[in-house]
Amino acid sequence: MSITLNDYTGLQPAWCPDCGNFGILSALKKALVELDIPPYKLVIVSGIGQAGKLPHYLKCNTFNSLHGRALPVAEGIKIANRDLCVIAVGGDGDAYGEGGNHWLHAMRRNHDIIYMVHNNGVYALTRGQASPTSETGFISGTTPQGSPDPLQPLAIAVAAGASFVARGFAGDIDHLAGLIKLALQNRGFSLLDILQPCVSFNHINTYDWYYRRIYKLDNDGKYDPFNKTAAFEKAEQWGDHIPIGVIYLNKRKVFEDSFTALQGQSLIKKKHDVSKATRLIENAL
Amino acid sequence: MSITLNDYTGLQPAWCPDCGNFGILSALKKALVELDIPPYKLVIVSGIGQAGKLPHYLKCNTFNSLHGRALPVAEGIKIANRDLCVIAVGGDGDAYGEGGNHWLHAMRRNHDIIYMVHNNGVYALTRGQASPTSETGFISGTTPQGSPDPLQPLAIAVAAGASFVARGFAGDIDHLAGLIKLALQNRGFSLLDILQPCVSFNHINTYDWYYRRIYKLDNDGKYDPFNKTAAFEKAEQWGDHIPIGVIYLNKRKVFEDSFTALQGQSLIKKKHDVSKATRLIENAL
Amino acid sequence: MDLKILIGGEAGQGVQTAGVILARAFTRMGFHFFADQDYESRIRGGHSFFRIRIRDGQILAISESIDLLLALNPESLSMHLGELTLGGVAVSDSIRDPDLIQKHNIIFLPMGDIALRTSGSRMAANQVAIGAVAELTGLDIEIVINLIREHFRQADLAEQNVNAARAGQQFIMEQNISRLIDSVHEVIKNRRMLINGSESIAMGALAAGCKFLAAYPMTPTTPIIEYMAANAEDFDAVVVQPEDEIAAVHMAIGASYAGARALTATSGGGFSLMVEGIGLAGMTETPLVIILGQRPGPAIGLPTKTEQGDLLFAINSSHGEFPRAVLAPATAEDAFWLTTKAFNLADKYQVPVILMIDHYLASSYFTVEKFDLSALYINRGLPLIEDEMGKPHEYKRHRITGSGISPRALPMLSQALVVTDSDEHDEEGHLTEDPKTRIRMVDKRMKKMQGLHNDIALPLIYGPRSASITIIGWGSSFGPLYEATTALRKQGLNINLLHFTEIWPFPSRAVNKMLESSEKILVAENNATGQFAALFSLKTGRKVDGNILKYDGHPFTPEYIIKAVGKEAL
Amino acid sequence: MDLKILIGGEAGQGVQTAGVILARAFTRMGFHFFADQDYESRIRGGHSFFRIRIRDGQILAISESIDLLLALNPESLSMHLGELTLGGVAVSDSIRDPDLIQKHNIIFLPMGDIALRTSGSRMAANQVAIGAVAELTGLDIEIVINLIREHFRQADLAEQNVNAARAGQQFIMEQNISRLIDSVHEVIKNRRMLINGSESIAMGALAAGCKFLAAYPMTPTTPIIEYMAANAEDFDAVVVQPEDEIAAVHMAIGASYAGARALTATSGGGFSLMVEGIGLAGMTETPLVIILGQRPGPAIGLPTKTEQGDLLFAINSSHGEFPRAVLAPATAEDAFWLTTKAFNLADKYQVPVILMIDHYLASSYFTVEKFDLSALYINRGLPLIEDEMGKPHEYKRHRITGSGISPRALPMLSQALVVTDSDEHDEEGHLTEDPKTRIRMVDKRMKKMQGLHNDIALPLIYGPRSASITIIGWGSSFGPLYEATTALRKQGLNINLLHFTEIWPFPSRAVNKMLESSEKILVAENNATGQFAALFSLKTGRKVDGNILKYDGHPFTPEYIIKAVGKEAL
Ligand SMILES: Cc1ncc(C[n+]2csc(CCOP(=O)(O)OP(=O)(O)O)c2C)c(N)n1
Ligand SMILES: Cc1ncc(C[n+]2csc(CCOP(=O)(O)OP(=O)(O)O)c2C)c(N)n1
Ligand code: SF4
Ligand code: SF4
Ligand SMILES: [Mg+2]
Ligand SMILES: [Mg+2]
Repeated sequence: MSITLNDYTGLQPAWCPDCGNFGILSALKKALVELDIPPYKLVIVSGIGQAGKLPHYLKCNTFNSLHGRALPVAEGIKIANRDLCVIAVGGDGDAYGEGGNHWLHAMRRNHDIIYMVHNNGVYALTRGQASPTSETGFISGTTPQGSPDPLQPLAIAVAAGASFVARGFAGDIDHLAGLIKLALQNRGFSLLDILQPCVSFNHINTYDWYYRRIYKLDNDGKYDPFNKTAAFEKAEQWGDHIPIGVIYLNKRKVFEDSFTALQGQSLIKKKHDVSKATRLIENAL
Repeated sequence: MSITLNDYTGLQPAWCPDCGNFGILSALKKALVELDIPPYKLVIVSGIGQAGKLPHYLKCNTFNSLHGRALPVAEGIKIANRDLCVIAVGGDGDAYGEGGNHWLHAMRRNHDIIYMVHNNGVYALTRGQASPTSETGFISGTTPQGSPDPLQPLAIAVAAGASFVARGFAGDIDHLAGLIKLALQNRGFSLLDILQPCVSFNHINTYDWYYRRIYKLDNDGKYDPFNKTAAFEKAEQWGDHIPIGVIYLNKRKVFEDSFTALQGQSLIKKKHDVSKATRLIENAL
Repeated sequence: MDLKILIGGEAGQGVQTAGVILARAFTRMGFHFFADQDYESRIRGGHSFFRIRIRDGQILAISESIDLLLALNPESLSMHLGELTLGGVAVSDSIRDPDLIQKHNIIFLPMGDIALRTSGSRMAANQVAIGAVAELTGLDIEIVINLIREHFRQADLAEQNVNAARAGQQFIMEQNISRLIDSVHEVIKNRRMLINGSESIAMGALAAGCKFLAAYPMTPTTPIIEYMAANAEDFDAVVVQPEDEIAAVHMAIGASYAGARALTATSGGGFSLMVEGIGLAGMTETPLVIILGQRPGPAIGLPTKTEQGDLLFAINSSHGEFPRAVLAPATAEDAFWLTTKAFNLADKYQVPVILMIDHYLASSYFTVEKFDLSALYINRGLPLIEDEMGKPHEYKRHRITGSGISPRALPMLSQALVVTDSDEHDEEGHLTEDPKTRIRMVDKRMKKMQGLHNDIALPLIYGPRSASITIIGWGSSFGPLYEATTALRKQGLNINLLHFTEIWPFPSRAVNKMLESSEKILVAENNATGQFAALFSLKTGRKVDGNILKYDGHPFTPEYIIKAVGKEAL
Repeated sequence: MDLKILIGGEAGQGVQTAGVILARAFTRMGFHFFADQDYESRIRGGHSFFRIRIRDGQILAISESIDLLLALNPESLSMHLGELTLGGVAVSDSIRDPDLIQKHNIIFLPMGDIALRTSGSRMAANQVAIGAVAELTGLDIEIVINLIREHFRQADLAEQNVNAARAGQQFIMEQNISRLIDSVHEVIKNRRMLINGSESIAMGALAAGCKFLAAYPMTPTTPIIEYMAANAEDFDAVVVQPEDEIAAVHMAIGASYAGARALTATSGGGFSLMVEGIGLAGMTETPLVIILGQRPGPAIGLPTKTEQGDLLFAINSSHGEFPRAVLAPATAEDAFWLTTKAFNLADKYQVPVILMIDHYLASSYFTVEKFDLSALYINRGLPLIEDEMGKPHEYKRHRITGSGISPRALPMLSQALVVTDSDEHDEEGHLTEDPKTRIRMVDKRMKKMQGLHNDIALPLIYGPRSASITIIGWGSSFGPLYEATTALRKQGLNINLLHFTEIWPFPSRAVNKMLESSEKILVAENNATGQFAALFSLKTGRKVDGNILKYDGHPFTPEYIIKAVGKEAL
């Protein structure tokens, strides 16, 4: 019996009509169903923000964490039970603002988890303040004189040596579902930055704005995502032409592989043997 | 009357003999004296670690902050009094570990301050644990099975669009003093990552190890630090050949310039006029 | 007169806009009012409401009943119909259930349709509602129209909304419904302010000369940040939204060290992240004001609801021991003055000062007499300027003095070097591990608690100086407690209210005296564990006879208190 | 017999190594001992010392006087000479001041030179000192030599050090100095453990089945991390050093949610950063153990010194209200057992449990009888496994039960979905803003305090069950308090000690009974404001008659307590 969309039907979303998050939710469900991953084998860890509500609108193991704190919780879960498929989700503020340090080091250490960032260029849940990815000069309640230059998350990800770096678009569900599937198949840290129109608070990066700029890397047969310098240049590209697709791939040691204790059975399945403490006691004599 | 080394003589350092920090201290004094900056116009903000003790061994305005928190304090100081020359200092753990998020966003926003990171690849003050820049597989008390891949701070800095990115070496005081002078003359965020041998805890990246690998970018007439892609490649270089010198330059808007209130006199010199509140009261009627 | 209006609808339907315009219109007519609001943590949909209570005289609390219900969507009608008073009226544009119309006094007003017809968009349904309220309450429609024009700066948009409002008024007029207020009111000359707690604090900070705010958005303090940001340019102030709350508190500390009055504002989770920084301010003796906007916890809790659950955390926050002050304003007016006091205390004693509000106070609107700016007092403490320095090279940032307060030099304003450290330090600010110096520096810092103690105002008694029952409250719950105790006295109970707004250092001895004749002490607070009651008992040695608690995310109402006292007084 | 040895020198001279080798040798000879250490926040230079006190019977505290001073550098001689008892001996290799030799009993031992000559490096001066001590105290030199060999795993290095030690012994022997211990001791069969607080906790955690530790280095808890890391492989456990403490606490929460017993360890500043995460554990009902190693604050304070200054912060940490337990072991042995209890409480009640130690307990060495592992009890609470699930699709992570404890399923161990949220949530774990659910969930969580209350052990009375003076202490100060009260009783004072190691929930009623006949209650704690005294008064309603405080960064000594009681008892 294989998994159907029905298995993943959760609560009614409280998002605004036409919000880009709906597209992301659909793409995620599609990918999970296509890969036949049952809900009980999946944990979604989310932060706080509009994006952070996502797991409630799906049906699976869910840890809705604090603002900025999806990643470390997800890392702890993966270490404790490596058989679980662990996805972290959050907004741009959540991921690159409050959670920036966790993000940087999760990429560096290369934890075997997926991070889906709903990048809408704004703090939506708190009603429209500038975010780390808001366009230069973005006027908002907290930045009446305009916000500073945005972070280019994909460039940082390439520089940090993330194992899988891709950009999706909430307006293209099939393409996005394809990226999610690739991420789910990758071992190591997969960053999936998803351009997500916020119809209520971001009146710059609208669906239309993206439709006019986006192009798919997938169609460029010559592009080699394993070339770091080329990936850096692609990751930097923004403005008139915005690439979506897999930007960078980097096969390197996965964090969990550096611990003997994480070989074989998952940590939580390994039986505890109190008597091992005898050796510690002997050593103290 | 110009400033002499004497003006900058502070407390007796509590560092180990031969510690790389001595070279950094000398280079900093040299640069300050050569640029004739008087101690009372300089604030050094430090974090916690061996590097964080530096301002006590100099004589100037000093804010010795918490571990990881040199940058935001320095930013606040610069905003309040832009006439001050503001230098932040810290170790690699301080800057790229605990303080990683502040670092990332200080570069993005481009605050007009200098950050000197004493990069010794280890947590020295706490006696030798791996740091975010420890070599892959670094064995330490907390990483008996080896630490994960290091962060390449300069690559991240280039990706984050820092205004001035350079690498110095504690073993070459004159060269380092030159870099500090360039950083002092730059407007915008200047990152100066300094390779600092820790003779007590880092037995890999020793003086000798560096002597055998380091080369000066300054001698390469063809290298263009304004070319971002080239800079990214240089910033990535590590192993057998390690460049020191100015890696990346990026003239862009300084954070403090985006506020009307920060034009003209420094913020703390502007007189406060209580009666302006009348307008707010009127608006509330 | 005591008129209670509730406007309910989905997020995105302009419930708050309608409420504020109406409230402002009533104020201009000389009425007092109090308004609170309730909304969910979402941008569109769900249920939210704005509740206004209007009276001839001062009023500081809401009430559980409604005289006029404006339902912008069906849910609002069904959820609030039960709260209507006898003779109360509901206005709705969706009457599905004829039984309801039978049982209740419901006026059908097709708000959406009228809005679409007159303004070109259903979005203006809230304006139709405003027009209807004007007619039902005898509000001068021209005042309302003016306020709509003030609200929508864009002229064409304003006119569309004005049209909608006029049509709403017209519709009601044609139905010949009797008015809810019959007395005729005129526009008053000396207008009162319409202000909520957030605006009041932001105004207070700007008036007090706060030049720097670093804050990360978080309900319920985001409006404070946005208000200050909107006015920063005019006040030569800078508002920064940094990467996180940890940066926020440290930026403020940096700015303050350099000499700017500096502020940060946050809520529970953000405050939790800031506590290490608060200890840094304590250790480096850097003045710092922190606004802590409480909401129900732990963790994210109920982000758009209210609670007073962070008191003991605030008082004990951060590791180690250092002096601090904790204030908790009772009303929007209080919030303005206590904000200025917070800055004065921070500067005078070079300590962190925590100003505690909550979602309820932050978002509730009060009518307040214009703030008298001539009464505003600014005390920057002991900053030294060049002339006073004498021998700048002998300057010691942490000089030990009788009061524990060290004269403050600012970097670069003289030759004096300003040295400070998060490590234990000597008088010069350099790190030391000497045990004797440690003791002297701890004593020096803690000494400042004595000064603070003298500067903390005593709680006030409302009602008779002595009574057999005393209710104790703190912070934002003042309005409901005041109204409830007043009503209970009218019912013959010998009761008074002792209300605290300056909480730490706790004024123990004075309080004990005030309560000498109280036989029964009840402490009312918006939390589950009775935190203030615990603090009170600890500091006065007096047992509390009962706790009146509420922790459902909603504020006290006078009715709730009256009922609770009824039970306790048995 | 009661012999007190102090070894002093610069950081980097191997003071601690020498101390531990000596201590271990004495234990093997059947002596009991207690040792503490003091060092500065630097890697080379400065002044540090290791103090050992040796007795025939149990001993838990240091003493201010010294019988044998080993000065590895001139400063150590001048700083500690004044502490020598009458007849005490100092050993030094730098005697500059002939007056001193005159006045004191100083033995000249050229440790550096001997080390250089015998081992090829002055670094082995500490081994020369060890040899000297062996000779002066009648320690069997072969035992010492064995221990040196165990310490230096590298054979050639070991031999160099052995040579140095032998030469030190030789040098003293040749001088014909009378021994400080004349009784002859034999190596005992049933060896006792030599263990400090840190090792004890780490051992406890591993024995209790802790499978995950995420922690960021910070004095004084770094040794716990390093001990666990060194043994993690063997125990199938993972130790991660993340980017900061915020990551640490959240990683531990994640691992615990997934089913691993998880721990984090930190000190003041790190704990401050973790408090938001602690609230998250409270809200999501995720078991979590946090080791809080106190040191003098606020801010960085005195990083390598000791204090008990974080108690009220720990109890009230994080915004909002949620259940938790706070434990504070008295000795290294206690630390082992309380660590296992902390895990059991965390799992049983699905709450955060804070285990408070301090620099003093963490770094002091105790002689302890072998831990009896058969007495170790592991309670994982109510985790459901597949067979028990019955209807996994009906599983509700936050089901409301009489005890407040919801049965725990683990993700993927069955089909049951484990849903939890930092927002207020319903029984299924989904976010809700419903006021009634809010109240039920708060009540559910707080209900667990009742269960915890029953599981918290009462404080113990040492001395007569009732006495006119009671000293109250908590946590690490037990040793000095115990010794002081014993001594005071010998002096004829009617005094006992009530010592707490399980502090929250506070066992109020039982404690009141215990103190019925105490006329005078003195609370002794290593801080400046009397935090435990405040908690005690709040929870028992009893006034404290005096506070015995110490906040110079150093631990209590029996002498200090005796003097303080003397003053108070007047
Ligand atoms: C520590 C903390 N700080 C601030 C907040 C308030 N907050 C909730 S969501 C949010 C930002 C939302 O922006 P983003 O992460 O981009 O998510 P979006 O709503 O845009 O999807 C903030 C600041 C919080 N809950 N916790
Ligand atoms: C919040 C916090 N966490 C941990 C510490 C303990 N600590 C002090 S210095 C340090 C690391 C030092 O490493 P680094 O920053 O590289 O400086 P170094 O000593 O190597 O110069 C740590 C972890 C602290 N003081 N505060
Ligand atoms: S506010 Fe923006 S991000 Fe949030 S639900 Fe609405 S459209 Fe989506
Ligand atoms: S431990 Fe390392 S970094 Fe610290 S002072 Fe010694 S050599 Fe320098
Ligand atoms: Mg966003
Ligand atoms: Mg370092």
